[in-house]
Amino acid sequence: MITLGLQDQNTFLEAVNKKSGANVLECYQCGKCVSTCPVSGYMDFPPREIMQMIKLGLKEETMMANSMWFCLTCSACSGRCPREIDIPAVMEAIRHLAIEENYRSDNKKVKEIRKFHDIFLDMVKRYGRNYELRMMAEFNIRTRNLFKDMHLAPKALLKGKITIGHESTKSAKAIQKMYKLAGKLEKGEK
Amino acid sequence: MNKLTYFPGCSAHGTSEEFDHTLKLVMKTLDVQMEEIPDWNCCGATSAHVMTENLALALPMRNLVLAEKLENKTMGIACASCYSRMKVTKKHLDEHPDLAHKINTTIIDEGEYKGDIDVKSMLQYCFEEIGPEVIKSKVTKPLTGLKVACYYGCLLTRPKDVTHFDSPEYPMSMDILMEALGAKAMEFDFKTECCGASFSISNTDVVESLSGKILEVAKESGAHMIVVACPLCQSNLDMRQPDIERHTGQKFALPVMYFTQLMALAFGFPEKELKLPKHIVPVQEALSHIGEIEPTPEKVKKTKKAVEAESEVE
Amino acid sequence: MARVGVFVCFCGANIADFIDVPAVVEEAKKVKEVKVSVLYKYMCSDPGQQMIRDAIIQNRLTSVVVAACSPRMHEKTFRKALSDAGMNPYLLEVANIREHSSWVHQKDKKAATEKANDLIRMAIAKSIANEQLHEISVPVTKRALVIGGGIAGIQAALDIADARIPVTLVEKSPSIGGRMAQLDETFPTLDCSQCILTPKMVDVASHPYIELIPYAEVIELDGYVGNYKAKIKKKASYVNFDTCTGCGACTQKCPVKVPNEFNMNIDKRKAIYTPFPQAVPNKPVIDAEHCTMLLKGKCGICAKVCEKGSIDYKMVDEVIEREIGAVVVATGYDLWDPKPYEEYGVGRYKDIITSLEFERMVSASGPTNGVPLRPSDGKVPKNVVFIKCIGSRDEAKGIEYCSKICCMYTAKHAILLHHKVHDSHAYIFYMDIRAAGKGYEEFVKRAQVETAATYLRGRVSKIYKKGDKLMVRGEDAQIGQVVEVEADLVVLATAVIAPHENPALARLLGISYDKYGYLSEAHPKLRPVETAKAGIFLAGCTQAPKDIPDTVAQASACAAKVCGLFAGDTLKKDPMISTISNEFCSGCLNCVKVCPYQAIVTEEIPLGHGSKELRTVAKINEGVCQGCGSCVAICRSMAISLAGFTDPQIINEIVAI
Amino acid sequence: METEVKKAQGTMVSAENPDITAPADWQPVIMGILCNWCSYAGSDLTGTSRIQYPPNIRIIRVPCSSRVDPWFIIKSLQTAADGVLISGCHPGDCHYISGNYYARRRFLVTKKLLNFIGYHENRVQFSWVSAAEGPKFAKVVAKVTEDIKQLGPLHRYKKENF
Repeated sequence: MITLGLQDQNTFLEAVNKKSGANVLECYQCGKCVSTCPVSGYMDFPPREIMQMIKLGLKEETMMANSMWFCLTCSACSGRCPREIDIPAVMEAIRHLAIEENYRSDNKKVKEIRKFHDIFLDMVKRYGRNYELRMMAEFNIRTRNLFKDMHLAPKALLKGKITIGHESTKSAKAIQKMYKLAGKLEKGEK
Repeated sequence: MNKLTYFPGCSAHGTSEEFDHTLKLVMKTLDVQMEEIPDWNCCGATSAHVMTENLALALPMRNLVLAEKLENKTMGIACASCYSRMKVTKKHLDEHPDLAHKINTTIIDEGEYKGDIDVKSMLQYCFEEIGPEVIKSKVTKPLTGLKVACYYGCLLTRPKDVTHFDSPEYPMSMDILMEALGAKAMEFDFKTECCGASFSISNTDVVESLSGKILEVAKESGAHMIVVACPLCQSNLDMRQPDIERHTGQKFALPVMYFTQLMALAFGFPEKELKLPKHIVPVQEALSHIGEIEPTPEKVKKTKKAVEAESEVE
Repeated sequence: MARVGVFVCFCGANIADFIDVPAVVEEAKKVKEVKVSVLYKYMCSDPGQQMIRDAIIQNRLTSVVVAACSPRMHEKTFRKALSDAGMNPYLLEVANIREHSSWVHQKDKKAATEKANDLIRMAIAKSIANEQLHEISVPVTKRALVIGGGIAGIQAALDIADARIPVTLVEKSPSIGGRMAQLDETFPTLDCSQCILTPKMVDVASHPYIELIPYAEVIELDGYVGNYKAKIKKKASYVNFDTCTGCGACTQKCPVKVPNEFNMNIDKRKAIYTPFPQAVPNKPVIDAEHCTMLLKGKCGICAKVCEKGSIDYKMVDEVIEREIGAVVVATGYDLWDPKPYEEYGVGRYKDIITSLEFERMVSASGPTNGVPLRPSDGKVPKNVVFIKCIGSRDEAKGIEYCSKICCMYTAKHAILLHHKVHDSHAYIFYMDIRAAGKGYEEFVKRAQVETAATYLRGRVSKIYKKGDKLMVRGEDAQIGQVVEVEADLVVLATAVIAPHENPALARLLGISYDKYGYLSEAHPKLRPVETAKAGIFLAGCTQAPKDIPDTVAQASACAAKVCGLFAGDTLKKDPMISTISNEFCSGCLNCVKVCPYQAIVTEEIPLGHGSKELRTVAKINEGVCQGCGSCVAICRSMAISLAGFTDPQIINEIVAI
Repeated sequence: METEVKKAQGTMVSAENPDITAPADWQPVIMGILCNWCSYAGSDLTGTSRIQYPPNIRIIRVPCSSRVDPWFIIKSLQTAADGVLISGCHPGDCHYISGNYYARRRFLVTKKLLNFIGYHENRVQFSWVSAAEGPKFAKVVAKVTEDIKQLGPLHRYKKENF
């Protein structure tokens, strides 16, 4: 059971609204987002429930949910929302809040998704661009799942679907500088 | 001759080489000179905006700044994901000059952001700037008999207030282009359903389930193949198809081709230019339908009078 | 010399606790015109009023100031007290020392008292400049115009006519009956719509006090309450209604087929047609857009078969005039076009239909003889999905408001489906079930229990085709699962919207409409049938979406209002209106431009006394002026004065502080 | 400078004329001219709701804001008032259809005139208060009162003052 009415102010709702530019209070729980969302079946709380949880100020539960990590930002939900709420922006806001405030879900999938994004950004940092094979390999190594998708590799390689060699932007340095400065900006805001 | 700033995206030099290659071929035929942005970088894809706020804007912004230096009016982007990131970033920057100024500081060596370039996906460019009429005029080998299901994916038309292109629910631009090539675009309900996108590597079961549903509906439509305009969609639908077939027990055998490959074919380029061996699902069988003449349905020729108004005379 | 009486009210503790009332009474006495200044606990009570009456007579007062609550509260009460004492009621002024002082300055008695003193001084000063005013009488034409012949217009016309007041009923289509005539059965009793409506339609046609003008439109309305003049355009019907017997030979023989709008275009009608078998009047009209004789001069079959020679291809539109005293607007509603729901494949799938199409199909007299059929293959559907709130409560695609009737008619449709196709099953996607009304919740229960319709709480997100079925996907929020229903037929409960002609009609009538196109009532709660323009009333969905009982109630309310308006031979009107002095009027006519009611007309008067040359001056039409005072402030030569709010009165107030 | 010194000593100084001063506890008089249908009804609602506001305002009722002649404003400023508030129905909600639009235009001109002859623009203010906006009326009065206090006592343009 959840006891409501203990907080004077729903600061969580305010934070989400501010960060996302959306107004979660507009949600009237029609559920169109849920059946629209391609991955709502994988979420422990589908978008509609997340909206209600934010309205109720259930910060801990929301932050530990896997929902925002599963959101593909495909924008199908916001395109169909009768109240035109930017749901992907809300998902992004709670994801960023979770990163900023260091909420870490134990969910294996969430961990893997986060790892993937980390590796991706790392790769872009190093080379300025991204290379699928290396990406795939590194992901498998770092998630200790060496043989995942291995059956695809020979075929894909053979067919030239995936290339082994790679190139970098000439000014990978510029990218690294960008990373540094963008990181600083983010810290400065907090 | 039209000039166009071109942003290929990371996959153009990897998984979607055939897209890049055929795009260049057809653009040449259509008399468009493509200038690749020198020293472009990754747009950050999904990962950047999932994990960060500023980097998600800085990465595409650098490309926009570099593109603006080329002084073409329009930038064409091959990959749907890159296109979306570039468009979203541009919208943010143009709407919030303060933000633009702030993010600009991270790439100040490249120059000032001006915001004066138009960003279009290559599909959008073909449809809006070149137009189906011109494309039709270049067809030497019509694709008559080929039935296609046009799959747009999420990001080419969504969100509407970012892309301002076609319908987010039932787009028709690619269908119209395919009809211009002589192919038959089938009624296909899953044109803009998500294929699983960035979960391609981290969450393969999701991709298999979502892409599986798209394949199922595409098959149902009676199409010989799926036509796409996005490298990630292509790889999810093509590369994962054998796995999906194995897991669901369904047989699709639906090749997934880029719209530019079909354009190149219709423009008369030899098949070897299409780089067909790169496809995981074999393409030949589907292409063999070209030239098939569909039996004309036994419809009574409607008299002119009857078509004229809604009224008809007994 | 003016003799003013000041009467200060305690209002129990309401005033006395926060204002030093005795001090206020004494302060008032300091004004030299004040002859009497007294206080009482409740001035509005009988003894309080008696006190005023007595003081008026004893002190021969020339004006009265009551310092009490807001004049919006008891001005009328005290005016009556003045009248009863033989004094002109408009010599009263009220100083609002309760709402404007004691209640809003409860922490500062001194300031509140000072303010009360000022307010009373202002009222005294104003009252000295007050003039005797008398209610205005305007003559009244006892005939009502009802626009729209749906159930609202029918009911209003019958109720007014039953009071022996002549009514002119104008209907734009060839028959009265409106939307209700299209319905099969009606909630919550399931009585047949035609059975309860057609007797009323016949009553309209045969009522001695009703003049029915079908196939016509109101194109102009001039004048003011009690004295309107309407121009009505009778569209050419190409059939002489006086001689036509309604035998129907012409409609049978006509070779031109046109989609039948009465049946939601499911079947065809002829180019010469009566909209439906029970039409009133039961006379055909020729649809000029499709008749080949009128378009190309070829055919002429109807004229050949007409034994009475009633067909007249040369007929033209005719404009007639009626003098009327009041107008009831009952133009009904339109239905929203669901095309923007691209995710449902609206427009691509034939087996997605609207509720009214379903309604026509299940109607025994409908195009499919009462059996719902799939438009794609003509088969009887088994699984039917009803989706509510299509366009309603949807800011993104449709309109923000709730259409009010869809929850109920969808429950009805589920029941009717079950009646017509026994082995069918209804699935209803809804957001909320809004069943507030007599017998309504019970009716929904009937759909849920007796019919066993499956209610699923959620908005449908997608419809796609699978074989010859439609897959309808939505969330069932009760179980938190996404569900897909394999449907044979999908019925969309499309939103009720205002008729698209409403804005143009509103401009023509001089009344206002809201952002959706619904005509605006004078007050959303307390004056729901009147418009801001006196003598024009609203009935039915033209004001907002409503069901039949509410529509009929509002129509009867309109009739009561009209009867009330016509109860006397003249109309009484507030005397607080503008007057123009001919001597001062320069004829610039700026006042004509600012008057929102076109109440100012021009008049030619002799240039000087006895002069033959004329000059133009402005003149107020007493019947039309509402007393806003716009003209007074715009007048450069100060020729206009607004009774009750004259310049001397207001300036007196200003300088009294 | 002089003004600053006087202000520092707690004296109220007229924004228009530093020679006009008043003691620190000076209270301005504000003339409120309200339309009968919206703003007057709204001010009644403020009372009914017992919402408290500064007692400086004196209210005159007119049928519509369009009845307000600029003369009334000037006369108010010539006699007792240090500021004037005119309030009508919201745009589009005028009981008399369009009166408040005429009023708005007229007051823009009047304000320019008053500005031209040296009055501070905040001396005369205009607002929209509906019959349902009791709290808003209180807020408007509080704001106007505060504004006028800031402006200090008024230099009255009357013959005898020149």
